[in-house]
Amino acid sequence: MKISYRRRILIFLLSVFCLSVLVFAMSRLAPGDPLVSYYGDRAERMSPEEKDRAMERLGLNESMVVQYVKWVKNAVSGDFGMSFKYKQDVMKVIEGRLVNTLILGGVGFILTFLLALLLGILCAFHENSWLDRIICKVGTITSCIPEFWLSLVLILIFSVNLRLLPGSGAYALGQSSSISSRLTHLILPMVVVVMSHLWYYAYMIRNKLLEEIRQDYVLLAKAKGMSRRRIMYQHCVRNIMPAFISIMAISLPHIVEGTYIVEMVFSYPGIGTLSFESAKYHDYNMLMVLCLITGIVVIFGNITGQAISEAIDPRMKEPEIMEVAADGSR
Amino acid sequence: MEADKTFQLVGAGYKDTVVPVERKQHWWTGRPICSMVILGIIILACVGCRFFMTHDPTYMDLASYNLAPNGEFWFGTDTMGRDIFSMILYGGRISLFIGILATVLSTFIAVVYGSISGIAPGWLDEGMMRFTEILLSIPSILIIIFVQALIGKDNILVIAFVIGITSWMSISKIVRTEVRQIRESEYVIASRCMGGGFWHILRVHLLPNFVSSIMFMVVMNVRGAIVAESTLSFLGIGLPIEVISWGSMLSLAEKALMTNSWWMILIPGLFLVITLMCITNIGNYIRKNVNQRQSNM
Amino acid sequence: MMENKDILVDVQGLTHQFPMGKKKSIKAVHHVSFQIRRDEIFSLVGESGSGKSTVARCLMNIYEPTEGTIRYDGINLCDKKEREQHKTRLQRERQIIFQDSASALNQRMKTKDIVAEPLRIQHIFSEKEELDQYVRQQLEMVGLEENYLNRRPSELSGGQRQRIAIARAFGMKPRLLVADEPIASLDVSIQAQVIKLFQHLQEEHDCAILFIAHDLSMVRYLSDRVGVMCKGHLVEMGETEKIFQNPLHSYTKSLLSAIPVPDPALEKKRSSVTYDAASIWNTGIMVEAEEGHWVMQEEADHENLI
Amino acid sequence: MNKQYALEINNLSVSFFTADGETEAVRDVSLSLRQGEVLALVGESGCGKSVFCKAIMGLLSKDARIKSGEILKDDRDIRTLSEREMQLLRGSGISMIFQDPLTSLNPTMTIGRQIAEAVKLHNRELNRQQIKAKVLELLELVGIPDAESRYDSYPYHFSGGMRQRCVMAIALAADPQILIADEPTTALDVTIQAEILNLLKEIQKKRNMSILFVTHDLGVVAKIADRVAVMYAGKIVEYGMAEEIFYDARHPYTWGLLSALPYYARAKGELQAIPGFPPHLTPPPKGDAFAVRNPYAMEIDYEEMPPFFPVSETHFAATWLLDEHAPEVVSPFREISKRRCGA
Repeated sequence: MKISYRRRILIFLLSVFCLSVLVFAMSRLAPGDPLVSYYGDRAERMSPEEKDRAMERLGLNESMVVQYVKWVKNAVSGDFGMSFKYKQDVMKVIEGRLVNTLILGGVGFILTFLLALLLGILCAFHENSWLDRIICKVGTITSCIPEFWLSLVLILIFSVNLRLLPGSGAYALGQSSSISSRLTHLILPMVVVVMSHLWYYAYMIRNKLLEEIRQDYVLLAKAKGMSRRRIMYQHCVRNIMPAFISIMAISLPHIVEGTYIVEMVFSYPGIGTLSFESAKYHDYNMLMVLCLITGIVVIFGNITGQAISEAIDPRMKEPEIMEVAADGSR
Repeated sequence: MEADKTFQLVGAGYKDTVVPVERKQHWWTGRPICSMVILGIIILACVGCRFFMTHDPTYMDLASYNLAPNGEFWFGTDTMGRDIFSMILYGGRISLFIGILATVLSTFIAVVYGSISGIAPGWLDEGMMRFTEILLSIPSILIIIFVQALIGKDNILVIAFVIGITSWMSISKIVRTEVRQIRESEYVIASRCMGGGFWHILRVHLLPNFVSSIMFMVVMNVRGAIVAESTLSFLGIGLPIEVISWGSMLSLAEKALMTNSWWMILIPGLFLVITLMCITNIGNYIRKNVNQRQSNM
Repeated sequence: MMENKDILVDVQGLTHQFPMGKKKSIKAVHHVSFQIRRDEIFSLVGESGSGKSTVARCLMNIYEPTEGTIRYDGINLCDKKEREQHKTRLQRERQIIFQDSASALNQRMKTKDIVAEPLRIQHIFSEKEELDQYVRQQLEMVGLEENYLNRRPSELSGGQRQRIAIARAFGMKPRLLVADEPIASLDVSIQAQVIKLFQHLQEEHDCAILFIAHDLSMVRYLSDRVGVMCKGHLVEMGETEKIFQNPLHSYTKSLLSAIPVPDPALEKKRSSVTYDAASIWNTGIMVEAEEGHWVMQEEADHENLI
Repeated sequence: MNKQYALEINNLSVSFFTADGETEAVRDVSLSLRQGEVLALVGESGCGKSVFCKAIMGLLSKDARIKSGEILKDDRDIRTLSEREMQLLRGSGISMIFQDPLTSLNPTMTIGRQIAEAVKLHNRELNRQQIKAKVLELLELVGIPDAESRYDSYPYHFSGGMRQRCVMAIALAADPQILIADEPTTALDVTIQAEILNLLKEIQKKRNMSILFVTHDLGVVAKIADRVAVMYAGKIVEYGMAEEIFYDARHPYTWGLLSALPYYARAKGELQAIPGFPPHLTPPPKGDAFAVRNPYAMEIDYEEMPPFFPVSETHFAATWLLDEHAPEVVSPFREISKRRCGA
């Protein structure tokens, strides 16, 4: 079934709406005094009258619905409130870190899938050979290693003992503009992001390809004299591309999650570290926005991914001939 | 005369001509015996930890902290002077318990939710599936952090609960697809024609058929839950350091890194990874049992 | 038409549509009327997409017909209340056999449980021994020995599975058996076995069979009367030999001419008649060409036919 | 080597090696395909006829192995060819079409491209226009009307019959001398089947191709075949000219197959089914595999595999009934077929 673009946009907006309601409701149900998140320590020093006035000014005495509407109104104009921990506008804090996360996560994402595709093809082409078996075994092992532990081990080896690579941060002190410093700081986190997801997706692609080379059309292609390599690239890989793109779309939340965890272990100044800290210090304004941003990026990626995958799949373009379906038996 | 006898008409089924074969296969071929044994040993050791522990895992021996593995402390001691070997056994019990409890919870939610969605009319089914997709599109670590921040407590049950209610979505999608498929299969139609009621079909046809297809997911969920617990505890938003689990043991890693105490990171982590691998192998075995057509390449 | 008390199933103006999306729908069956007598084998033949299976499923109430009535022994099957009233009777007396025995039998059940399933649901036997005995007997009747009792469908061949399905259906002593392409996926020699089994059991149980098939030669051998379907329309109906020897509708003619005859000398001489099925979308009416032999006539060429 | 043979297969045995042991799918089969004839290979499912075809094409899956025998084409044993040479041979020397037209085309590629691919593989010197012209020519050859506009259609735009025509176009793309057709009409409706068979016959005559036609339907055999080979449990049990098989069969299995047809049953009054089920071939049974289902089996059938006995110059049957020691058995089938033939 083909879904129209208008419908997709509608689904996107609806999902974002649901997400924002969810996030908002949760943050309001959270324990702790909401005044604290606006005024920080100052709230504790307020008299009851001051508190009442502050509540009124912030609209906290109104119903949740009204509060939500106001919040959305402010949010649209870019005002998400103050961060309790940083005593700063939430957006200001996020801005600087968003780029760091995008570099780590984005490059990691692309690298993961490039390698996964290559590995998948390699394994499917040599199915059941020693090469395939070794890659599968090693892959299974890597997929069983939790991100945080892999990070620890790498830090232990490469920065603590060998002192080759830095084990924390995004750049050396005072070298925020030095590209080489940023690059060396990226290596270990990137390795973890890629390694911990690579096999999961490579295995998926391998299995898709194995399914594909069991199709009857492969026999016909062989019967007309095509070589195995050509069949693999011109038929099978081509046919799994839609599935590949949609796997990429679905994988987004996992990669994002992985990136966040890696950030925390390497204390890499990104969204992940930030959300972890704000959860720890009950900085709900911040956490809310972080959840929302992440959610929107993922949902957007998801929906575009599905759209691309359907657009390049000719089977999706027109409904099949209904001849067979007219008889209820099949 | 010999010829006459052998050329006598005797007709069909005169003798059995089937040549008996000896199956050379052993019962264990293809089964992940090694993983099952290792996992069995780990589980047994953890459950019966009080018989194997060499020290009290909670006792902080301030005289002997941060010791490398030696004769007395087989796997060394941590920065608080606790015996790592005893802690692994003791903490493994909690890690495994959380893994199983969380899976039981998520499987329960998934089966109920998925079955309802599978039986429900089109619009409701669509809505329910959209909802799971939205949940799936949020990185689960964020949901966990959020829920965890809301509940504000950190004991074993809460962690298991949080992990459980954030990991049911993919199983429920599979349950729903299976239920839809089985519901439209001819044997269920036939059963309905014979007058089989809802409960009869559920008991005889639906349950036995979809259990096998979600088993793999369930096993993998145990793995996922153990990883989630250790990650959370490591980050310091799961179990506190006093409650020993494989994750909370590793949360001392930062200090360990500073003193280059490799045993504090490598040993508990290895246990964790080996356990996860055994579970994965068993899960893969369950999945592999479906048909294996030969390649056309 | 036929005598009333002989008729077990009476289908009048049956129409069934499958909804396709919100506005579109596909008419799988278009104003089909026929009757089945109490002790006959009535066959519906046609190519894939002709709607014959849909008719069968409507008869079993698997699909609710969009229009028309189906009466089974006087009970209106399209009426939910009436159906509910005679529920037990209908469930016991009507049985169905599907084409693909692999999907019609639950792969996780043992042979004996599959055959016993309807008997258990309907509480036919109160004693377990009696039930076991009866199941054994049924399996023996379809030619499966005792060592098949504890096997599962995946361990059996297609012919053996279809026998189990037959044992399950006849175990209920049905008065109407709907067989939806029961031999289509079987080998020639096994087809003959199954057809003979059908014949034998029908004589023994004295029931009516609605036999759906696309293999016309088997239909000719087995059935008493035949209905020919094309694109959801019943185009011709009558006694088997009459239809095969003197087909009136041009679709029937083309269909018959297309069946290859296992006789090289004859086959190489034959030529096939082609028929453009596109014209069938026009509505037509059934006309009785001779006694008991009905043919659909498109209103336009009313005169040319007879 | 006789020049009149397009393909000669000698003592071919193919086995599958699975966890359950060795399955002898094709057992010591010798068969020759003459220049310009249609040879039908008849048998029930699981008798090894598809495996036999795939073995010729070198398309066996990895768990199968040709244990012995030779496949001679133009005095060369195909089995000794390298993979590269084999690729050149497939399509141009021997082509194959398969049972299910719904799955044998790549669903995401246009029909035109799939045929063009086959043309290009064996005619590397052609340019784009020439290839397209050739594709259109092929589409017309297999009777697809309005070829130009169909060039860019996807397989799902076509009905089953049309797809099988496309598959045929692919198979014929490089003018093969031999075409192997593995149940090409089984998945189709009878009226479509008739069209496809006529088309196949027509093309075969036009190009003087040899066709190995695999089927289980004796009606189809009668329509298309010049010569017939009957296969049971991995072995050929009888072969001869079509008329000889249909009117003067000698093997009890052929009798059984023919008597199971309702066409003959009507003349005789009752359908004769072969009792029992085909045997498993892991490992194959002792003696003649058909003995346990054969009402005319003799003691020797249960002990020893029968060799081929000649009936005429072209007709051979592997049954002990033709041995000089065997008692006289009249074919239960002879009477009816004679009567039919006379009529």
